[in-house]
Amino acid sequence: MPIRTEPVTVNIGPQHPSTHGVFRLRVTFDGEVVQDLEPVFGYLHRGSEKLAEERTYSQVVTLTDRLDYVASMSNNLAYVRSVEKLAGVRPPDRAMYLRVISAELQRIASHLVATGFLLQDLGAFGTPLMYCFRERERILDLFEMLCGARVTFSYMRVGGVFQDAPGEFWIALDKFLGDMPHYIDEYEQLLSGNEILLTRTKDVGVLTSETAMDCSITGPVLRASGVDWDLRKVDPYEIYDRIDFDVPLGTVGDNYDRYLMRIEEMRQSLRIVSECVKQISSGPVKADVPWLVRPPVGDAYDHVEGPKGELGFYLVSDGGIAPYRCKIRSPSLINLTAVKDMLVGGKLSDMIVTMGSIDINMGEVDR
Amino acid sequence: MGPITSANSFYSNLYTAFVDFHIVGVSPIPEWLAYFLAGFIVIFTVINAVVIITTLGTWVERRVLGRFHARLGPNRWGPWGLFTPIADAIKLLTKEDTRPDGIDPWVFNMAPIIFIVPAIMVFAVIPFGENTYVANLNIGLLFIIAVTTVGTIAIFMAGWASGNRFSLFGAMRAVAMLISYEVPMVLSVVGVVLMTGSLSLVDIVEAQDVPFIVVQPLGFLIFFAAASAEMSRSPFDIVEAESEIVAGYHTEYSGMKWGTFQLAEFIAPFGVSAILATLFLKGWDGPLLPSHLWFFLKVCFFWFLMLWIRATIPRLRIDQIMAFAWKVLFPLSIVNVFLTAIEVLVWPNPTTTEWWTMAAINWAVAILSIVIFSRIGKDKMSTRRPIFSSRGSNSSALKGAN
Amino acid sequence: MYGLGIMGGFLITLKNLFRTPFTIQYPEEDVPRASRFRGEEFVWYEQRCTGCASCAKYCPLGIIKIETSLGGTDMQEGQSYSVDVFDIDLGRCMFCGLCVEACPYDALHMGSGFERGQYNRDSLVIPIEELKLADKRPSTWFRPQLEDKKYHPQGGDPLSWDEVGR
Amino acid sequence: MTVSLTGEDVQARVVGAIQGSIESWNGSDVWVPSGFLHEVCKFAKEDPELGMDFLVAISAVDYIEYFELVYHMQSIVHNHKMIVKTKCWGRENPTIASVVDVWRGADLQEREIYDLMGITFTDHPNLKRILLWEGFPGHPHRKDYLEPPR
Repeated sequence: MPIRTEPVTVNIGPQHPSTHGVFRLRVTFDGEVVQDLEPVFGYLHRGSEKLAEERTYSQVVTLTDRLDYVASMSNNLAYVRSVEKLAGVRPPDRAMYLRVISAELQRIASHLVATGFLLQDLGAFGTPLMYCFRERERILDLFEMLCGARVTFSYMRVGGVFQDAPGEFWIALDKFLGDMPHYIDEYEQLLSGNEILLTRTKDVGVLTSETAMDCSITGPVLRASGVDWDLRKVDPYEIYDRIDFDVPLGTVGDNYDRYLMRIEEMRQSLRIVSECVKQISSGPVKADVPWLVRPPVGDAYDHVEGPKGELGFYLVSDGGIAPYRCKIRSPSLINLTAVKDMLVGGKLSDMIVTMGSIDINMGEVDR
Repeated sequence: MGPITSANSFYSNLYTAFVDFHIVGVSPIPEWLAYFLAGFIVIFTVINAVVIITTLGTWVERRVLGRFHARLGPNRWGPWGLFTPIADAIKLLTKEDTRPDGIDPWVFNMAPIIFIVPAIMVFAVIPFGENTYVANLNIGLLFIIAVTTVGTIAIFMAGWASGNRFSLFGAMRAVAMLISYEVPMVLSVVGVVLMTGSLSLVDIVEAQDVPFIVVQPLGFLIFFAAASAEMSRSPFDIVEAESEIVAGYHTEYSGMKWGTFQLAEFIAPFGVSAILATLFLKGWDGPLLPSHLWFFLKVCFFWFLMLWIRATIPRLRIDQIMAFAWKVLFPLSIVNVFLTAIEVLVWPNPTTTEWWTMAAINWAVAILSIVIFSRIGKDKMSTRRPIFSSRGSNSSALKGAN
Repeated sequence: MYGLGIMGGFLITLKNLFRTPFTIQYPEEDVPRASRFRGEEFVWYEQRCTGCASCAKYCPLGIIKIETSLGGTDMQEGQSYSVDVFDIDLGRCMFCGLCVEACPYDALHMGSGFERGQYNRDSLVIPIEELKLADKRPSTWFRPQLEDKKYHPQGGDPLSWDEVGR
Repeated sequence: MTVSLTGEDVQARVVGAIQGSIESWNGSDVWVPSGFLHEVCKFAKEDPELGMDFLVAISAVDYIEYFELVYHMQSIVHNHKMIVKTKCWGRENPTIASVVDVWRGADLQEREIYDLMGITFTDHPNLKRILLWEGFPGHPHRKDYLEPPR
């Protein structure tokens, strides 16, 4: 007599300790195994794209901080670059170096958050999270010296950055660049060899490179599946072509690979920043672009390799002081298309860990 | 085999004090009342000692965990935050005790009681010092193992009665895990019993010329793993895995009901450390210091070990936990029992040198078995390094293994 | 081998057990802030302000309420309006600093504190009197001239209106 | 550098295969009549020369008389990119063929455009609102939402 079982539908709801923001998964379980799931989002939808049509080009910068609130430097960079492409402005060299330094520091901070919360989902009670946040605080102090804020920076302006870095910034940056590799080795020693982490993440949430490309996944998740696509190498913007660094790739495309990607990318970002600090030359920090910039009629799309993936802005200008249309290509939203392939068939605990390893940010998904 | 309440224990002094206490002109209190009063005072002191040490234990746990996280931990209430447990208790007592409407009231209210009672009953048979114990049952160890299984029912009652799906998940996981870890826990203790020849904890402590942790390494490791699974502490804390099923079986509880669950969950490590100290580290027996202090130091050592594990390693998945129990711990404990049985036959009442030979054999077998089992799980445990893309900015080779 | 990776992890946590905690006890110890920290209470120099209201225009949220009236009867060139109402609604402000960036006469500066919490919303609005009376410790955000003077709002003494110009 | 294909070479490749599929082009943008969109996209993906295997983004712009859909696509193998634009006429119920069967990445982006701009995509697997709740009146990203078009 077969045991009569029935699937149970559970709301891994908007209010749940490990959904990384207000994100809901309506999951039908057969016992612990995920049978079917349907992501539901929109809880953090603030209508940024509609708001952008009401603000001048320079005011929209404050809007872009709040998209991916963990990596607001690279949001600024993506937006400002597409306005410069629209207006045909080229920022001076020193501004580009400052932008790359802050974008790479922001990538380290975002990867620290991603790794810390991945371990929190795995159950390591807070220890890796606290170590990652201890290092992230040092980066936030650097940003506080640079632009006065700790999370929503609005540091970049059309044509460059608003102000040069103070003297104490460079001293603190050198000290940070000296200590950080040692801390990353500590994370590796604490985590990469940990047998329990290995059994929990290896061959879990596997994403083949074909599905990844088909679902237009970008960022560490795509590279973990072995697809060699990093905008900083493939389509070098700002001054990335003057800096040599490596792009880590995964082999299997499971959670462990995605974790390794982020740890390795942190090391590479450190390399980039230390190289930028060597190459930076003095000079103006902002091209003379009027505050009320009026780009010519037309449209432009520019993208940047953010910590979560390819963040792009498609701007349409009708010659006025405000963008006619500002479409945001958000990597976290599109990285969720393949969430069903990765999760169906796995267990409840695998689902939580895989969601953590995809590293979505609800501010960017719902805009 | 001492009598149940041996002559010079704390209890019998009390009893005699009550019997011959009488005010002139008033008839002495009846014999049964003295018996009851003495017993009540002993049990009252032990329970309060256990609960107070556990509340201090919560403070120690939060401070030490804080230090592991390179932060301070609670230090607001009283010097170094020592009054935090009291503040917690007051908060929990005054908190509203919500009862969602989807619950089964009787089962919902009974669950915390049934969960905390066995946790405290474990202390009935543990010798705290030279001759201080509540009762010296000659089946002490059997009593402990029997009592700890009752906790599983309480967890299932709480999970099922809360009526919310996360608690049901927690309850199902708890039943599956706790029952399947009873077997290795019992078998690993059989080795100790074989060596001492008696189940009573007092005799086990006396029989240990060389502490059993040295003689029985495999037994110790299995018991430690199984016991930390029994009290669902890391890395087996899937019963109330806060990142997966919110808070498992006690999601719907609040106020003092939740407090009772939490208290029981913190009494469990104190109890297990006490059992570990008695079984494997010669309990209260120690060279210079008074016996109570030795017992307390050994308990603190094991408690710190559990804290350290909780701070470092992540959680296992439910099927890995079950596989670990049945495929690793269970065979190893059978090997341990088989080996100890042969040793006991060869050296019925061993001298110290024979203890050390047994220790050497057991250590060899322990290391051998760990190597064999890690050989089996080798492919799952091998680490990987990322490969680096050779792509310059213009070459467009699609690198990727598959 | 089972456990060797985990052993490495145990050493790390043990090492961190003996490291000094990096957290600070906030109410007792003061939070060290950078000189460019975009603080809450704005610093406004009445003598420098000409009532041009470009700060109100540049603010993305439009939360600066400014009402000016003619100074004297005959307004010569270069004379400033008299500002009657100048209140900043901190309840809706996001401290982006665009108003400070837009002020052509360096009259408005960011403050350097963050402890101005209130119990109701309308007491979050900084009226003009409070702006006049508050002691002026401007943050060096978008004010390079203050930075060249190595001025730090947390330790420094208040600056009068003439020392702040570009 | 990711080469962005100009209109000529795209037109040379595509018109050769599908007659009358390119309306016009200027610079790197190629306009395609909405009827031919699905065909052009499928051809762009399967053609070994173009090999557009990665859909970067779909954007919708409301130009009051018509809606313009902009498809950014790129090829990871050849490292070049292409922009295809198409116009949807009509304000009540603009419809266009969905490209989900060509690239699965278009799934959520098309649902978002349906949700916020009101363009329905035919034979999309589950065309429902993605960011707003089901009963939401109107489509906010349209220019005439809540206030008269400028």
